[in-house]
This record gives sequence, C-alpha cells and structure tokens, in this order.
Amino acid sequence: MAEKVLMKGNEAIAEAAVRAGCRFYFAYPITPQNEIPAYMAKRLPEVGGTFLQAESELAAINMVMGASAAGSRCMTSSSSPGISLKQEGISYISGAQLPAVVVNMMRGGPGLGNISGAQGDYFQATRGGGNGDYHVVVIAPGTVQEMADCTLKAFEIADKYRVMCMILGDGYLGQMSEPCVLPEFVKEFPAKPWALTGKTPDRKQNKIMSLKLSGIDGELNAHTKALFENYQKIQDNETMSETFMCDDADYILTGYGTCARVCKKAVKMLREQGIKAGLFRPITLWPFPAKELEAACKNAKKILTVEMSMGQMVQDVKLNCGRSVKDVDFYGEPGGIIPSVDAVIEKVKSYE
Amino acid sequence: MAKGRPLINKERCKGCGLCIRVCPKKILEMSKETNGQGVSFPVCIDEASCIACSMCATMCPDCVIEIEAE
Amino acid sequence: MTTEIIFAGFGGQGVILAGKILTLAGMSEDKYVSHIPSYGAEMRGGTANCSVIVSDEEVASPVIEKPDVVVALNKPSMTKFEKWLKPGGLLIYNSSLIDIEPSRKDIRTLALPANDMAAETNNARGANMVVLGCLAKVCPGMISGVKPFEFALDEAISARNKKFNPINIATIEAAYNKDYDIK
Amino acid sequence: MSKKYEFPKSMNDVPTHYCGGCGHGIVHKLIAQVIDEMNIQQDVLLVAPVGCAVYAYNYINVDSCEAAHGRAPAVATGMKRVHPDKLVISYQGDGDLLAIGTGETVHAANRGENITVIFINNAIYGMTGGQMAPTSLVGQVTKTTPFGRNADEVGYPIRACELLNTLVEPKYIERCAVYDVPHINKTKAAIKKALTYQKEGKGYSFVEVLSMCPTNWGVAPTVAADWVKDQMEPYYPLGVFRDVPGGVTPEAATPVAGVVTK
Repeated sequence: MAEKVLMKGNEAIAEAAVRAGCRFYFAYPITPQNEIPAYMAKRLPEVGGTFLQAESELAAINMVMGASAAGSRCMTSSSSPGISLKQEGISYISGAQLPAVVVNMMRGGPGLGNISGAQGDYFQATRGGGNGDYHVVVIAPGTVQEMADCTLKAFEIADKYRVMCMILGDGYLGQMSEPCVLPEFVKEFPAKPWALTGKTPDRKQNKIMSLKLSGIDGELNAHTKALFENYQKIQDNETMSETFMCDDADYILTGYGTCARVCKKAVKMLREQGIKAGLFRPITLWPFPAKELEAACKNAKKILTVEMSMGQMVQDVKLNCGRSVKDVDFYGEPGGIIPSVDAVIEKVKSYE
Repeated sequence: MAKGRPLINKERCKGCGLCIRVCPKKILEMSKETNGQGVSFPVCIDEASCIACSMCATMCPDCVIEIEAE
Repeated sequence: MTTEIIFAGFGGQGVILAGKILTLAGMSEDKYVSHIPSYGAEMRGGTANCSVIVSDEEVASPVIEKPDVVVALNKPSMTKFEKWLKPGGLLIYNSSLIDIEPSRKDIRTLALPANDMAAETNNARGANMVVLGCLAKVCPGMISGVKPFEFALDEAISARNKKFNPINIATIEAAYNKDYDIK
Repeated sequence: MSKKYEFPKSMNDVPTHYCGGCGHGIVHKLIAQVIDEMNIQQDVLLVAPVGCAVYAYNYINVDSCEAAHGRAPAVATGMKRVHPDKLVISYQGDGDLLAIGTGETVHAANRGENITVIFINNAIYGMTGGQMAPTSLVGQVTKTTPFGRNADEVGYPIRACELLNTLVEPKYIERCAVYDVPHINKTKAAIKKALTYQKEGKGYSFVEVLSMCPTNWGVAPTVAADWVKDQMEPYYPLGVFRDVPGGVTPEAATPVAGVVTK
C-alpha cells in the first residue's frame, strides 16, 4: 500500500488529476484555490504536460474546451466568482458532449464576497449555472483523501459519459491538510474516436459543436433528449453517499463537504448524550443520491439539513427524502461562517 | 491565347453578379431564367472568346464556376 | 483522546509552520490529524493562526470551536483566542512578548518565555520550536517525545532550509526537557 | 480539355448559407484551396466562431470545433497545446475577434501561440442583422448607429493588425482584401504563407481580410465590393505589417528591455 502523505486539499486534487492522466491544465488565479495552479505549474512539466495561466476564466474554460475536443484529459479550477465566468464554457462543453473536469473551491458570495469557505454555489453547480438544458456531474468530497479519490472518479465519469464533472469543495477543504494515500497512476484510457485528430481519408470529418439550429426538424429537441438519456444512466449508476449511524436514528442530519464534518461531530456528541442522531452525506450532489437518502430517513422523526448557505441543498432533501416537507428543517450560515457544532446540537435537541 | 470554357453549376449560384464584373472578355451575363433558388445565374454568351483566365471562378464566393482549359 | 490546538501569532513567527510540524509529527505516530491555516487576505496585516487536531479517532470536524489548547505568540492573538478556550483548557502564552496576564479564571495558563528560551539555544527565530517541545511535554498522550518531530521537520522543511533542522531539533528538545509550571 | 480551376477537394459539396456576394464564401474557398495545395487536410483543425461563419465546418471538410463567441483563440490554444503537430486555424469575424473576444485575441497573439487566425472584417455584425461592429467606419449607418457611427460617443474603429503589431510575439501579420481578383490572389498567398509558417513552427500568424457584407450594408454585391475598396481600405491600409521570417521585423518585435535577469 502506498505511503501516507500530509497534503492540502488543493494539492491532493492537483496530484490526483496528474495521476488520473490530466496533462492539460488552464486556469486564472483566485483565492482560495491558488495552490492548484501553483502545484500544476511545477508538476505538469515533470510529466510532459502543459500548464497555462490563461488571461481570464473565460479563456481558461475555453482552452479546456479545445484541449478536450482534441482528445486529452484536461482540467481547470477556480473559486465561486471565477466559476460564474466559466458558466458559458461549461454550457458549451456540455452541449458539445465533451469530457472535462472543473474544480470549484467555493468562497463567500454573492459578488466578490469573501475568501472564506462557503457553500453558496450549490444551485449554480447542480441546476446548471449556464444557459440551456444540461447537467454537470457534481462531486463534493469531505476529506483530503476524498478530494484525491473523487478527482480520479471525476475524470473517469467525464470520459465514460462525455460530460463535465465538477469537484465542489470549499475554501476550508482546499486549505486544510490531512493525511492522504495518493491513488495509483491511471494507465488505461478510453478511446475517443470522436476527438479532433485530423481528418484522415478513412473517416468522415469530426465536428464538435453545440449549435443545433434546425428548429423545424427538432434537431435540438432530439439532441437534448439524447443528452438526458445519458444523464439518466449517470443517475442510475453513479450516485455516491455516506450514511453514518442512520439505522436507528430518530434525527437525520444532512450536509455535504465541510458541513457534513461538523454534522458528524454533532452526531457523535448527541449519541454520547443518548440522543439517536445519524448523518446522511451526499457525495454526488448531482446526481443526488435520492434512493439512499430515502432509505436513511425511513424511520427518522426529523431531518435537519445543515449548509454554509441560506438553504440550497435542503430543496433536494425535501424533494428526495420521501417524507413530508414539514419533517425537513434547515440550519445554515452564509458568508463563510461554518455552522457550529453547538448550534446543530441545540437545533436537534429542540425536536425532543 | 489559351482557350477555355466556364462550367457553371447554376444551382449553387446566388446571383451576386461579381463574376460578370470581373470577366475581362465581358462574355458573362445574367440569365433570364432562374435556378432552383429563384435567382438568375451567369451564362457564357461567347465560349469561343473565353481565355481560361479563371477570374470569374476566383471571384465567385460560392464555388459555382469551374474552368476547363485546353 | 483528541487534542484540539489553535496556534496564533503574527506573520513571521512561524505559527502555521509549527502547526504543520505538529500535524506531521502526529501523522508519523499514526494519529488522525488535520491542519487548517488562516489564509489569503486574512493573513495580510500580520496575524496568522491555524487549527490543528491530533486524535486517536477519525477527525469528524477539522474546525475548532472550543480548543483544548491555545498557543498565543503575541498579545493580539491572546486577546482574540483566550476566550475561545474550553473551560479547563490550556493557554500557553509567549511571556517574552506578552506583558499582560490572562483574564479568564476557568482555564489553565502557562507563561512560556518562548523567544528567550529560543535565544538560549542560539536559535533566535525558534520560538515556534520552543512551543512544539513544550506541547509535547504538557499534552501527555498527544506526541511521544521529540522523535516524531525529526520526521516532521524533514517533511515540512524545504531542501534549502534543511540545514537548520538540527538546531531546531535541539531547541525542541531543550524545551521538552524543561519542567513547566501550569497555573 | 482539363480542369484548370476546380471545386476544392477539401470542401464539402453543399450549398452555403451565406448571402449572395458575401466574402466568407471566397475566403472559405481560399482556405480549402490552400489545404489542397499543401496537402494538409489531415493536419488542419478548424475553430469556427460565433457569427455568420459558425457553420464553416459544414463547408470546409476538416476536423472542427465550435467556439463560444469571442473564445476561438482560447479553444484553438487548447487544441494546439494537445496537438502541436497539427495546423490550427481560428476563423473569426469582427465582433468575435475585436469586441467580445478582444482579450482572447490579444493574449493568444501575445503568447505567440503557433496558430493561424483568419479575421474577416466586414465592418458590421452579420448574423444578428447589421449592428455596429468594432470595425464599423465613422459615419457608417447600422441598426445600432442609425445616424451613423459617432466617434465622440463610441470611438473610432479598431485596427486589428496595427494593434497586434505592438506585441512582441506575432510572427506574421498581413491585411488583405477580397473585393477583386488580384486581391483575392494576394489573400490566398497570405493564408498559404501563414499556414506554412505554422507548419514550420514559426509562431503566431494573423491574416485580416477586408470583406463584403452586401445584405447588411444594404447594397448590391458589386457596390459592396467597391465600398470595401473606396471606404474601408483607406482606413484599413492593406499590406504586410510584420513578416519576421521574411525579414519584415518592426521594432516592437525585438524588445531590448523587460527581461529580468537573476
């Protein structure tokens, strides 16, 4: 087994991307994810890859589009305001069915906000922040180890389904150091017969595009339905989640990323006080692990969603827990404040 | 002087008339009839005078004209 | 057992590095560990802090709300973080630079002349190393002596600065071998 | 009799969606001819822009990728970095290249990406129906300048070649036109030179083409051709601005300062 190393979350993502075969990385600086470009600038040349600091977030995501169209594994990373700028490219990449990975180390918003970790981009990430009918696969790791593992998974899913995958972390996860066992280098990659490699006489030209202008023929209608058939496969096969002490729980806490860790601590402390609490932590936010949540909530008296925002994931919990909306409560702190364990515990105790 | 002849794929033509203007021998003119798109297209009224200079073909934005030469 | 520590001071005192070294030392002993630094604009203007957890069980939340230990290397840090301590928690403050007394009565306190002790080991910039040696001594069960810090320094320090590792170890060792009067 | 001038092999035999007399068709044909002559159909990767030329990939039979409005040089950069041995063409209009994509344009040139940018300047937005372009002339009436472009309000049109010619890295910058046969031939030579330089790894090449948009100018195609010559050309002088391999090296291309030494 490989050795344990102490790494920042941001660095773990970068190294895992390299090990996943990512050889092209384009980005524009923004806190709190600057360790990723700094790491890639040093690391990629060692493996014959290309690091390029783009002139803007727009340029970076479109360089990713070009590099993906050309058949490579490629990535960009940013934080909330920069991810807003990338939405154009994310929509185009999704429309053109290109595989790519984008990392969002969320910070406080709206606007310039602040640079503390936050979770205000859940809607933008899971609903599709750009124009049109599409989905991005959103993976929300909760530990440095998961940041490495989920990055590998993101590249795998991106290539398998030809979709955009987002690693959705926050500033705290990005800056935090924890021991991590790095994944092995990926050696085998799927073939990409659709990629732009130069039109040879033995095949037709490859075209990568999202324009489907022929409205009368329903070209875009059919294209979008095909996209959603693909999304359905992802929903059927790729959900990830963690359940912790849910079996006999009266109260289920739900949260992702940093919030889930606060909740886990709260669950442990509540259990010490004789209160049966459990944690349900979605790891994929889209596809949302609906069945798993419903199973976890089956016997619960109350479900509490905790977020570092004013309530975004709670909508998915209400939709998918299989319970009355009245059974779902919410507690959140916006603007880069982490909900305190005490506040979560108080909230749960108020249900007794 | 070379001898040639313009081959005009009239269905590709959009009737812009740029070819007529650049012909040094002035042997192209617009048709009376129209093509499938409903526009007039160039016709060569004096093939014997064509010098295969290819200017009409070069000017054409729609690849309507090819030139045959001896 | 779980120990939650906040290191705080001004930029240049090496508080984030000290936290990182403790984290690595804990990792080398197969403890569960986490380290979160203050970062970005927060670091401009001179103050820095980090949260370190060393535990025998999985770290649920890496966020420290009520630290077991606060290490304050300058006065503003003490003022800010003293009130965070859990009742009965330990405040280690750098009495070389801090000329006020802690105000809380429900905590334990340790006046540590970190700069002076560092200077005594000919390591004028080693106040953060003094802290590490002191922590290993006064937090029993967290780190077993000085040895784990050798590995940690080797991991944490860049090649360019590795030449200072022996003197830093000496400083940590000297601090570890002292007896402390916790009030 | 044999074919002296024939339909380019690397063009798809489909009708284009361009209006009669539009310059895009001419430039598409020139690109296809150059691809045929250089035998590089297998090597060319084309980036199609947003604007009238978005369907360029339907006409030029090479592997192609669409780019969002203004982002073609960024997409081209990504493709070129993955395939440094391929010849990447970024084909763009004036709104794409000089308004919404100014940043991408300048920075791809400034990095000296070994790509070829072909810039169709027809002084108007075609696809959206005739609005002011960054290259619309002062006094030019468009849908959004109904009283003529007023320089006091919106400034003077931008000259792309002159702008890029202030940078160090570009290797070849030329402005051409397609309003008559001699200039069409020069344009073809410029495209060929640009792609040859790219093939030889020389660096960034930029070919601007003054072109006709009869529909949105509201004139006949022949009048449009004259308008390019009489109205556009005086403000946008034709010629080679820079040809570093060929010995035309402006001062801006040879910096004497700005390098930090250790």
